[in-house]
Amino acid sequence: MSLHAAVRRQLGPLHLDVEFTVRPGELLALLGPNGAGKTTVLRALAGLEPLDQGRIEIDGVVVDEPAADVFVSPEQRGVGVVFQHYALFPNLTVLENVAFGLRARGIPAADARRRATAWIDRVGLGDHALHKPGALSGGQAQRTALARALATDPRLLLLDEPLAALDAGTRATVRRDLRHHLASFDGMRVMVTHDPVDAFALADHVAIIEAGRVVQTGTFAEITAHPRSRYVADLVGVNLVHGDVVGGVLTTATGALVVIADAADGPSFAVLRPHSLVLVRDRPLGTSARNTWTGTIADLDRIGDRVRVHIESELPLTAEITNEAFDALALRPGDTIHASAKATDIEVYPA
Amino acid sequence: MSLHAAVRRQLGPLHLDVEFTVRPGELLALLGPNGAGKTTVLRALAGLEPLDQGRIEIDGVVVDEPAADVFVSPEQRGVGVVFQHYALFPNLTVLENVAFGLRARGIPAADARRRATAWIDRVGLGDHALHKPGALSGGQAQRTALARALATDPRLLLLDEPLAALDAGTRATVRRDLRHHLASFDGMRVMVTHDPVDAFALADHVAIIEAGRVVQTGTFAEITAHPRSRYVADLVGVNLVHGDVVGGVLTTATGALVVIADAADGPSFAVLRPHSLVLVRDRPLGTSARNTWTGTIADLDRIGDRVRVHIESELPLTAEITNEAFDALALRPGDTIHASAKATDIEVYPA
Amino acid sequence: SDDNGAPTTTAPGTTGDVVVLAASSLTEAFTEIGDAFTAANPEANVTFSFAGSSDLVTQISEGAPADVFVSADDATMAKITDAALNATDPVVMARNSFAIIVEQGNPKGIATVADLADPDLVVVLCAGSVPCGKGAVAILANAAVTVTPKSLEDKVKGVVTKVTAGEADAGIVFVTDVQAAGSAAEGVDIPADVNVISNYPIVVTKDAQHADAAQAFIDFVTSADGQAILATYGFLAP
Amino acid sequence: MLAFAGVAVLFFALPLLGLLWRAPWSKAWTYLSDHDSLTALRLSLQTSLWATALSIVFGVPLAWMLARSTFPGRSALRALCTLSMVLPPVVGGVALLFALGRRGVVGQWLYRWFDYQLPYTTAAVVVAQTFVAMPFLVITVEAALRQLDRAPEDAARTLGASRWYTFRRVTLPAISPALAAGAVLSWARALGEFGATITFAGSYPGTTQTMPIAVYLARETNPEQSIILALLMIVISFAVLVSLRDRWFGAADRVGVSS
Amino acid sequence: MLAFAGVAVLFFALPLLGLLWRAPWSKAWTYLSDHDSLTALRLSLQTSLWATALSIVFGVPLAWMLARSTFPGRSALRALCTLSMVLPPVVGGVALLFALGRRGVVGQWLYRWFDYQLPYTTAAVVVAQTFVAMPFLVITVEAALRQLDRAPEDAARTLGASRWYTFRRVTLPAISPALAAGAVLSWARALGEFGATITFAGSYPGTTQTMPIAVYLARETNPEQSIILALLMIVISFAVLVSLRDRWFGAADRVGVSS
Ligand SMILES: Nc1ncnc2c1ncn2[C@@H]1O[C@H](COP(=O)(O)OP(=O)(O)OP(=O)(O)O)[C@@H](O)[C@H]1O
Ligand SMILES: Nc1ncnc2c1ncn2[C@@H]1O[C@H](COP(=O)(O)OP(=O)(O)OP(=O)(O)O)[C@@H](O)[C@H]1O
Ligand SMILES: [Mg+2]
Ligand SMILES: [Mg+2]
Repeated sequence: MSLHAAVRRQLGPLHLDVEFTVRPGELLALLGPNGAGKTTVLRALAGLEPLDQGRIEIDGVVVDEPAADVFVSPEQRGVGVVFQHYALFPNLTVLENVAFGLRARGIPAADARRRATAWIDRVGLGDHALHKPGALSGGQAQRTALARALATDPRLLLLDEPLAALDAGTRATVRRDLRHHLASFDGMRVMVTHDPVDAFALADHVAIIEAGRVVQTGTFAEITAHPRSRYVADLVGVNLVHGDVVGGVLTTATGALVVIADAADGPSFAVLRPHSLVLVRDRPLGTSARNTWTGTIADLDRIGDRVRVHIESELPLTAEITNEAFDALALRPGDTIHASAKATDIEVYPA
Repeated sequence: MSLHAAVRRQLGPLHLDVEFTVRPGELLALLGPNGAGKTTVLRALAGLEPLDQGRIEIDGVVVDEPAADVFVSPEQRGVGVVFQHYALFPNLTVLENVAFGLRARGIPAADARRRATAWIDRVGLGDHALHKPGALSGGQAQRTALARALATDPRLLLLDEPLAALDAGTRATVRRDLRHHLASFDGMRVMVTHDPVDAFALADHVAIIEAGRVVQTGTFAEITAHPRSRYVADLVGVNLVHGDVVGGVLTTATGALVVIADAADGPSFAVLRPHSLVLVRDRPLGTSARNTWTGTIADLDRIGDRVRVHIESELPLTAEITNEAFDALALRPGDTIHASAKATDIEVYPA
Repeated sequence: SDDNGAPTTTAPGTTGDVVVLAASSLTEAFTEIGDAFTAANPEANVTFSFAGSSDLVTQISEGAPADVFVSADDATMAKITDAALNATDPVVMARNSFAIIVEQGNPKGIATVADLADPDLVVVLCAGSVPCGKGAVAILANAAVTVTPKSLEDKVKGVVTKVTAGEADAGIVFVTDVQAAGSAAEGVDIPADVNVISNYPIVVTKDAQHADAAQAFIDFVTSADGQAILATYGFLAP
Repeated sequence: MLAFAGVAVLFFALPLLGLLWRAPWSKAWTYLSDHDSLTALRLSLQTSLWATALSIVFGVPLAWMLARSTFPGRSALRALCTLSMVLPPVVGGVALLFALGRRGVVGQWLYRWFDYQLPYTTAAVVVAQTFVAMPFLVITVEAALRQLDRAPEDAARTLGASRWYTFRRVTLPAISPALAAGAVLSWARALGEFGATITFAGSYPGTTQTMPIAVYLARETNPEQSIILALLMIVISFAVLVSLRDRWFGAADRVGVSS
Repeated sequence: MLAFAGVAVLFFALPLLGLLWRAPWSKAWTYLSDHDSLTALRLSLQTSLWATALSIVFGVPLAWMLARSTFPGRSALRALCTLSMVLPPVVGGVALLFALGRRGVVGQWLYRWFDYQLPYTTAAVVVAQTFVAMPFLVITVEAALRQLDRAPEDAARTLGASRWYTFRRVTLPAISPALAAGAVLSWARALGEFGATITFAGSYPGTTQTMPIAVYLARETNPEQSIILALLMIVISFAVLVSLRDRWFGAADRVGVSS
């Protein structure tokens, strides 16, 4: 009783080839950059786009398998979808939107109405039941879309960037809300996002999709602890170095050296956390730090009460320092700077 | 020799009333939420939307003043605009796009071509001069738009969310790039954004626009140090409390109390920085912290190696703790939690 | 040229471009006459514009270029003379009588006007406002036959089309139309006692650019050569 | 630009002015209340409404097929289905005779088996009008279907709605402004149809003689009346077209620097 | 749905089949190579191209005005300028006579002052064709202008381009697919124009007798030839319409869950 998906499809130049499993009660987040193929995977699960090859099995029933000539049409799949821009029916009220799936299944109007009203109350839209979607805020529209998808009791719920259409201001509130409502649904859920905060806040498991392939899977903590791609490293905000370890020294493809504490020889990733990098104006002489890279400041980002300093050097690095340190160093883009890191602060794991 | 703008215009229910001055060499960022009227201000400066009232003066020349019946059409204003989605001419090559303004002014083809090529080289698009916009990446398109706007030597450069159309992945690089190119332009610049990182990275001055009005102006540091609205506080990521100070205690409109170190009596803002809030599971008894609020955990956001905890209590608060502290406390949404803050950590200033 | 004393050949040396506006039932006959005329007068040229007679009247009154006008009935010609748009008095150059048009082989065996009264027959006539309709009405009255037509066409070719397309069993049209329809249809004669004769009057128009050549053309039409050609298309001599 | 636009407007306005100027206003009422005119008007209204209804019933599925399916020869099919918009109507009428007449490709079987002859009936008028009017509806609706956001339809499918239920409850309401516009255009075209009608259906007062045919026949006997009748038709068409307003094109989008 | 669409397709295909079926193929070549037919064809091609050119020159500014200006009575103006699309062409021809004829509202002055008479000239054919064909272009171009992203035009203005330069270099290239489609439709309509032409321009071989008129006259003398000529016209129109493909409507958008 779970979802097994092996989605293979040619999208222009992009070959989509994604496999995953979702167990009941679990929420899998598909996280990845634009154009990675996330939406296409969801559409394939919903039956809106047929597979070229592969197989989708929901609760033991194969719903798409080109090799066996099986294709169950979307209305037969029992899959609920929350579309990215919600795709509410603009001509119907919130109540009619939510009741739509029930009516489509032939449930009598009064019954459908009663059940839809219950869902509307559950997502806190009682006051808006008779409004048209045009009169709803982003968060209300999202809750309507959720209620509409859940009202038909789907075995599988799909969410395509459920928060992307929202203003930065309301996103946090709506995210909280969504988590609350998702918790009350015990089926399987697959959510597409490119915001790691969503994945962290809502997902049990995360699959990172890049260019049509799954490059990493695991819990959010596992993935962020050991990024295996530039994309994930950027998301998490750490410096990721890929290279070959030989005798405690990692050498990158460009020839930069990173002295590390201890690790097995072989192709490896090394993570340098921005806040463990120390910046100094003058080349440090007596320091216990085993690594020092010299470069110029390319960019400065302020995040809350800290500043991220992007350094162009042999290794492109991002360091994070406090406002006070920033003011003391009086950094400007273009300045020369030295960044050092202790070997023991660098985490290394096999590639 | 500067820009003086007093833009007044009715936009449906929104009354836009914004005044500001930009001196030569200065970049003013207009920062504000969706629908605040930022784009409309830019359009008014460019002459694409006439004022209802007010006055726009560029370098001593009044270009729009309804009361005096003055309206200079866009092509006469010498204002360069980088449009939000760049608005490149899809049927023209990069070179023709950049040369467009020169050709429109009647400069002979060969001359225009030469000058456009110089600009294209300056923004590093030499290899793409003969490509059509459809074949450019977001960053390349943005640089083309910038070169096109600058090629006509405008006195005033306007940028509407120059980075919003970009992928999160490339945004930082393009921002760095943009700063570099903007630095070489010594005219006045006005940039619209709703990303504080842009304002921080690029602007000399910032004007916060909410619902058609300027609610705060100053340097980015001044504004973030003393937020005067919920919007700015959210941007900066601090807790802002508005209330009345009487004898070292601030009382909010809802009756919550905040004990503060010292401040003049009267309506005031208080800022509680998330990382200065201490979270404990059991109500603290012996602590030097003068304030303790009890609430439930509403939401958790992971940001890099720290976790933001949103607490619903008498005062809605956001606290920031390290991953280690987070793991030690084993926090879950819905848990009861106590947050305390030292009076000396709370900054207070008059409202 | 001289008066219309029916010479067998026109005066030699007729020059100019004669524009002839003629009722559309004359299309074939006049095309041939035109060829003969230009053969006899190599310096001259004839241009025809065929249309319904009343359309031609509108055209002439709106200033359409015209040297010669031929109408398919006297009533229409009267509109020209009433408006004084003619330079010469109308001369009847040919006449036409009516026939019953039926499908090839006459599958319904129609022999007389009275047969048209059969309610199972699909009969199509011209509308009473156009010349062929007026004729049909008169013939049916003469024969004291009541016919319920399926359609009252705006022009005689509408009737011909319906019959040749097999959509109608019979209609009343000009004899010349039956002949023009060729193998697609055949005609059933209407006896002279009930038949109606319609005149084709011809005039030189007031605004004629080449009045002499126009008169020469009329002379040619009314000459033995012209009459012979008209006769081959089923027209009766005036 | 405006000068050219002005010339274009004049070009369309002048002929109308011409008609108004020549119209025998004093006798207008007599001509309009004439029994035959009223019969023709009633018949025209009836048949054109029927033609519009048929255009909707068959034209919407056709537009849907053209917009949504992909098959080789789709553009040929579209060309076929819009040919009658540009064909001389009389040719269209003759073609209809060859297809549905008593000797036509299909009509001969109707005649042999059911002894049914379509021409000369009011139904034939409706067929002729539908033939020339339907393309206007097909074009308008197809364009709307192509521009339609498909996401709500997808949403309906995932909610368990069949294709047909989705079409009825989601697609149709969404394209209803275009459908209305297309229907109005079709209706106006059907109302003005002359050549195909008289060729295919003939002209008999009360059954097949529509208003345009009456106008045409009146030219022979009473040109003044024909002007009045033509003006009546123009007024009706004009009123209908004005009622379209901007819906015809969908509302203009709001414009922004960011748009 | 598909069944209904199929019926609609049949409805359009059958008349064509009927024509093909009845056509006297053995004599086709003789009829087509007939001197008068060739003259009519040449004239038709000439005049319809002129009409298309005029439709573009005047129709584009008109469409621009309808799409971009706001003024009271704009929908009435649009109705006025599209009326000729739905009017019986003969009525249009009569109206043109009343406007531009020797005794027309404007024509009488042309005649008195310049001794110029428009009707019954090749120019009159072009005018009549333009009158009925231009609305097709206006509608298509107006719709495209309304859907156009205005940001590039704004950009051009801020770059120092005048309205006219902007229109030429930015707007026109952007709407060029719609313009092409509108021009093709207009051309096809002009090519098929019959009623307005014969009424306003008469039927003089070589000067005003266009192909549709030749088809019409051939019915008088040689119905078989008229079928062949009609088929020739249909083939030409059909080829032109097929060439439109999907450009007519703009390409269908890619579809996504996120649309
Ligand atoms: N039907 C199709 N034909 C051709 N290419 C397609 C089709 N559908 C999608 N693509 C392409 O496949 C790629 C993946 O698209 P998809 O929408 O699945 O990406 P995504 O990961 O959801 O991106 P985003 O984050 O931008 O929503 C894109 O490059 C897209 O252009
Ligand atoms: N011409 C107009 N007529 C009516 N309302 C308008 C018009 N132009 C803008 N508005 C409204 O004015 C408000 C401000 O719009 P504007 O585009 O200037 O906001 P903005 O600050 O740029 O927002 P965003 O961050 O979303 O780009 C919006 O609510 C918009 O809907
Ligand atoms: Mg997507
Ligand atoms: Mg904006």
